[in-house]
Amino acid sequence: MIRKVLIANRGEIALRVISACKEMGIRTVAVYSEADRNSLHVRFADEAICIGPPRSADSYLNVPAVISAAEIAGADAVHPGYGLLSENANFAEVCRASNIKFIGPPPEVTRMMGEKSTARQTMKKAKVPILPGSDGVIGSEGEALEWARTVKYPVILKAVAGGGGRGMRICRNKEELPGLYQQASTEALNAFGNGDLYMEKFIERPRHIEFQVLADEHGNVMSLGERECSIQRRHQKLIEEAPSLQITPKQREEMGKVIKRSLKDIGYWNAGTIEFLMDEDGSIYFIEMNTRIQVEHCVTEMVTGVDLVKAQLRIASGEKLADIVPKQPEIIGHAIECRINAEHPEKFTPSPGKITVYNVPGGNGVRVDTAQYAEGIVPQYYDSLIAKLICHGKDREEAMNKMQRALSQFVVQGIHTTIPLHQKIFADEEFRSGAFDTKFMERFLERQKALK
Amino acid sequence: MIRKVLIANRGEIALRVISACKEMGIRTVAVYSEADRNSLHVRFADEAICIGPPRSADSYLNVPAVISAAEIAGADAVHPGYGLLSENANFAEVCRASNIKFIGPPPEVTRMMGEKSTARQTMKKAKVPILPGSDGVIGSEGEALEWARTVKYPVILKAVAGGGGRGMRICRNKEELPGLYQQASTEALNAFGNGDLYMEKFIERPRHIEFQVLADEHGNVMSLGERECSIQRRHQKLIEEAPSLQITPKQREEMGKVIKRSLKDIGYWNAGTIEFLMDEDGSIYFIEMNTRIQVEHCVTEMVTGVDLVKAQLRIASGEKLADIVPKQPEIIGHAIECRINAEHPEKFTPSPGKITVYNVPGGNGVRVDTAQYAEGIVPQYYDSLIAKLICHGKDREEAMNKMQRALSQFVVQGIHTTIPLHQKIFADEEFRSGAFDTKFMERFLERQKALK
Amino acid sequence: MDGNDLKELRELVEFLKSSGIAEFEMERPDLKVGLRFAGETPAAAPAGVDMTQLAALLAAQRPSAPAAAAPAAVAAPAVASTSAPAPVAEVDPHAGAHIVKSPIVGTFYDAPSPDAEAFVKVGDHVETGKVLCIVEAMKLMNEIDSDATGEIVQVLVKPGQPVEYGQPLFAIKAR
Amino acid sequence: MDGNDLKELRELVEFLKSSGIAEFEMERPDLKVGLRFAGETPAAAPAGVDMTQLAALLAAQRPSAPAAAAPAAVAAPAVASTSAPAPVAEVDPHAGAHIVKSPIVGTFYDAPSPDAEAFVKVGDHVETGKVLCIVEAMKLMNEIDSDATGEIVQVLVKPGQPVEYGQPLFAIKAR
Repeated sequence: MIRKVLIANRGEIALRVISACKEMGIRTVAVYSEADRNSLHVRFADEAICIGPPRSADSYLNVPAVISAAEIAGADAVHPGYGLLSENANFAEVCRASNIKFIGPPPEVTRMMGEKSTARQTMKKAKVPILPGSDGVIGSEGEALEWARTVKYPVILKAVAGGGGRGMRICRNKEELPGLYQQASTEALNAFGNGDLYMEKFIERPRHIEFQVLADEHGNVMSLGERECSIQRRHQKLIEEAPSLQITPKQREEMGKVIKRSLKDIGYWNAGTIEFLMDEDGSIYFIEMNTRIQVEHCVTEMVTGVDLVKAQLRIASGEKLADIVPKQPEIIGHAIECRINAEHPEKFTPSPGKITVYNVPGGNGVRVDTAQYAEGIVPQYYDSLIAKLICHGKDREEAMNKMQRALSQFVVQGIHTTIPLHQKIFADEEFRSGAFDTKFMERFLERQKALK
Repeated sequence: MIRKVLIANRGEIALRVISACKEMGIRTVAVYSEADRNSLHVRFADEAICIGPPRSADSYLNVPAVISAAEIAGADAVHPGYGLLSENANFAEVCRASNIKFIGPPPEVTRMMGEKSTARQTMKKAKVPILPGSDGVIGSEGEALEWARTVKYPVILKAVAGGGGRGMRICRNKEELPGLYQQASTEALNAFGNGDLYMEKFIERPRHIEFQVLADEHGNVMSLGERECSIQRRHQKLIEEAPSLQITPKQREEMGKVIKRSLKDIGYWNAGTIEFLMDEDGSIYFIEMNTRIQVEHCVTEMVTGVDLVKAQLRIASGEKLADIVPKQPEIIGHAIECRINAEHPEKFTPSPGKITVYNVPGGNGVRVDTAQYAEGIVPQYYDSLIAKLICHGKDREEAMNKMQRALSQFVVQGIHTTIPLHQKIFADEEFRSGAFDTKFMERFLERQKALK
Repeated sequence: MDGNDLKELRELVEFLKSSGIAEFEMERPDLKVGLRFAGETPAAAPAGVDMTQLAALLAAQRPSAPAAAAPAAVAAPAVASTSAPAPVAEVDPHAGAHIVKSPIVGTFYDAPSPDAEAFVKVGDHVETGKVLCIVEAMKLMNEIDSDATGEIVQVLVKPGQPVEYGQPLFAIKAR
Repeated sequence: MDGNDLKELRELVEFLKSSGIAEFEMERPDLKVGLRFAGETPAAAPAGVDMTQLAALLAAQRPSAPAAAAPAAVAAPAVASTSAPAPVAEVDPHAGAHIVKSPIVGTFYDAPSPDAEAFVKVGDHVETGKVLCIVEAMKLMNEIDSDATGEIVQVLVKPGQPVEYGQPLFAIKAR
């Protein structure tokens, strides 16, 4: 078993890992920048080492500083949390070279999954459904019609050399395709000096669905079901749920099998998340894999009863999955997470500063993961997440009602937070219906504007 | 369904009930004394009415004030919480007369259970095991020997007129009984002018085990399993757990049947707790029934997934138990609660005052029920409970480790609390072994003294 | 600036006054306070500080308070209650008047019966012990006596209105 | 302005009063306070000012110094904490000395090799740019140069000792 873990992160996830270690009798070493001297992860770790000035690049992202700290403290493992160095394959390699266990998948797998096209090809080979499209460049208008027939309308034509929307056209039927193909090709040629196009299936109202996986170092893989993460603003998730109302038990079981096979093929281990887009018909398509613990891992913990961070630590200690999670967990009830960010709830501008009042809600079915406290400072240097409020109810209705109650009891003063935004979302009919997609926030913010 | 509930209580239980109501869409009315003007139950209720000066007798125990407040606010039900008016049958009767639903059993049942000998006889009739003993006064030494043979040694002889230990003798075998009988009788005669004795089974190291029940107003009863509450100091519970390691699934099921039958006979409804003593052989004997929600209800909620306060509200609304808890819940994992009191952790002197720093632990499997906050005042007028820290783990070991972690992250400054006491208890070998009884705290405190 | 700030400011001023401070200045990124008591000794300060004006002044200097998440400070008085008066924030037109408060929760009536005349009205002189009103609680009519002698300058509640414990009912000015 | 500020201010004023101070001014990045008591001296307090207490009062609300994993107060107000003495109150024996701090995390060595002589010792005069020590990080020997000219008055760490970022290594007194 791992004896001493250095947590190469800050904020709530650092405290989350420290708490898991403490409960397992593993010693903890916090690292911190000068801006985080008074942070709770520093206070609650067994040891703490200052590794640099406030800027992440000079501290939390400074590989030599983190490794030196681990060596000085005699840590035998490093937990990278999420963000920062968590998907940095080089860091994982340096850990390996320094004889420090990196708590995550092997660097080769991280690197492979970090390159989108390689990841896509790997998953395709492993029979994971990927977004249908042309295999590379389309040779002609006729070929385009041919591809569109197999991919099925609507499709989107994209410039191979492209970006920024130029050389891009959405085609809804075979009648309009030839014209749009010519337009897109000409536009691409003019813009990038290359008229080559490729095709993908176009999803008008996609949902973001992701599957949580655990895999040990002995080739055993388990899927812990999905999360619904469609409530996003500019690709930043705001609210996550488990399970998704759209995934049937049968689909969950089937995906579990596909995932099991594919990750075994790849040689994946430790925790990970496979992200999918779901189209209007409920079909899902692989987009990418995150090779780390995620912010929203808690909703899976609430409905499965599995402690994912403890599982990570035990996997990294060489344990077998069958000893950690003896049988496929049942999904019990419904869990929702709100990300409480230090941001203006309407303008979304960051709001660092000193928290003067901080009253955290509690009670039945309410979980708060936070490293903030009254009189604490939210530094300007890092991401704005100050707390995760997670509610678990017997169904989605109860979880939502619990969230509304808990949000009303979550009092933060001194800085702006997204609490009022969440309160409005939870009062929104479309959100409550569960029938939404990744465009929800655009529509919601329009509605809010109209109310004024 | 009840529309508006007045909560005739304060502190964490008032906030607990308010939270449950909010999640169910029921409006809430807080009542408060002048000392509680800035309390969270006042802040988080929909309405709040000041009902008197700080002393409980003039405010929270003032029946006319509470009823007037309910009438003024138009509340259609009153939740009494625990303590205060919760087991006051007169109050329940006034509620009934005022056409306000009292959320608890009918006043007749409360009154009957409030008289210990009546409760004992009632339970005996309903075939609930009660502490064996002589049926009233023992006529002679010979009769005493006879009774002792059926009750089984050790037994305790007690003066009918007695008290304070006089005329009391513990007998461990039939050889010593005749002598002790004479001694006790003579002592009783001298002390009280009455030498009459009776006999009870003597339990040297009893455990306190209690069963949580729910019953609807249609004659349906369900047992939600037991709690282990042996960690007490001067009959004040400090730590409670569910389930008890001593109760086998079979015993739990059998007790469930006995309880079901007996409470149906009595005409009990709403939530209640039946308290037992367990002897060294694992046999349990009825001692009393609490006709209200209890402080430690949360541990049962954590292992059964049933929200007991919501169940109370739904039962009081006339719903059927089968709609509230469709099937006998499985006991999942292990939950422990620590009562965090505003008391000196060694001297046990009350420590009212202003809380300057209040950092509540969170994270996976940690629940905090509290109405306190930083800069809040703990008034001198009421009981010293400021928070309940509840941890749920997959087994007792994990729950204990989680508790240790959470206690280390629970920071209260400005007043003394029992947090350091709990930290020592959770490091104690006897406590961790689970092999303890109601005398645990005496032994523990002796050990602590010896360490100094 | 919310009631809480104002309350604290008031406490600050009172405290400074009682501490015998003649001048005070404080500056923070978000707040600047400067004050000088009139007269030689603070105790001789005539009418006291105009809190309203001071509050307005301070509010202007403060950046829009980012207390968005919460309608009021946790530590603030019972603002959550619909009925609770926020006495500090209001300008008290009867400064110095004695306030008769309700000793119980109930419903306020100004007269012994619907058709009867009110026990007292504004302008009346009352002696200690004079019945001022009835507060009904649990079908019981509780007569509330005056605990001061003077002139009724205001009746602060309306007939039939529910009152809580300690709620101001009458303002009486001693003569 | 929150209740906490007010409490501290109150304590400060009471302390000043008891210390027999007539006028007081304080400036910090986040706070500036100036006040003058009425009269000549409010109270005769010949004992003088208790600097420790004053320091503690002023330190409140300021991000407390180091305390790595130490059980310092979660929130700044050290006033309430029974145990935590404010770090500001500590007497610095090298007041005024320049402190050379470690620019990286690593292991401190005072000499280029185990048998070699130390780069510098107490009493040595050093110029800016002079190598003072080595901090080893990831098998790399990083020479640390002096960023001041003067006399080494103290070496604050021992050879082989791990140092964190910003940890004081040498005290240098300019002459």
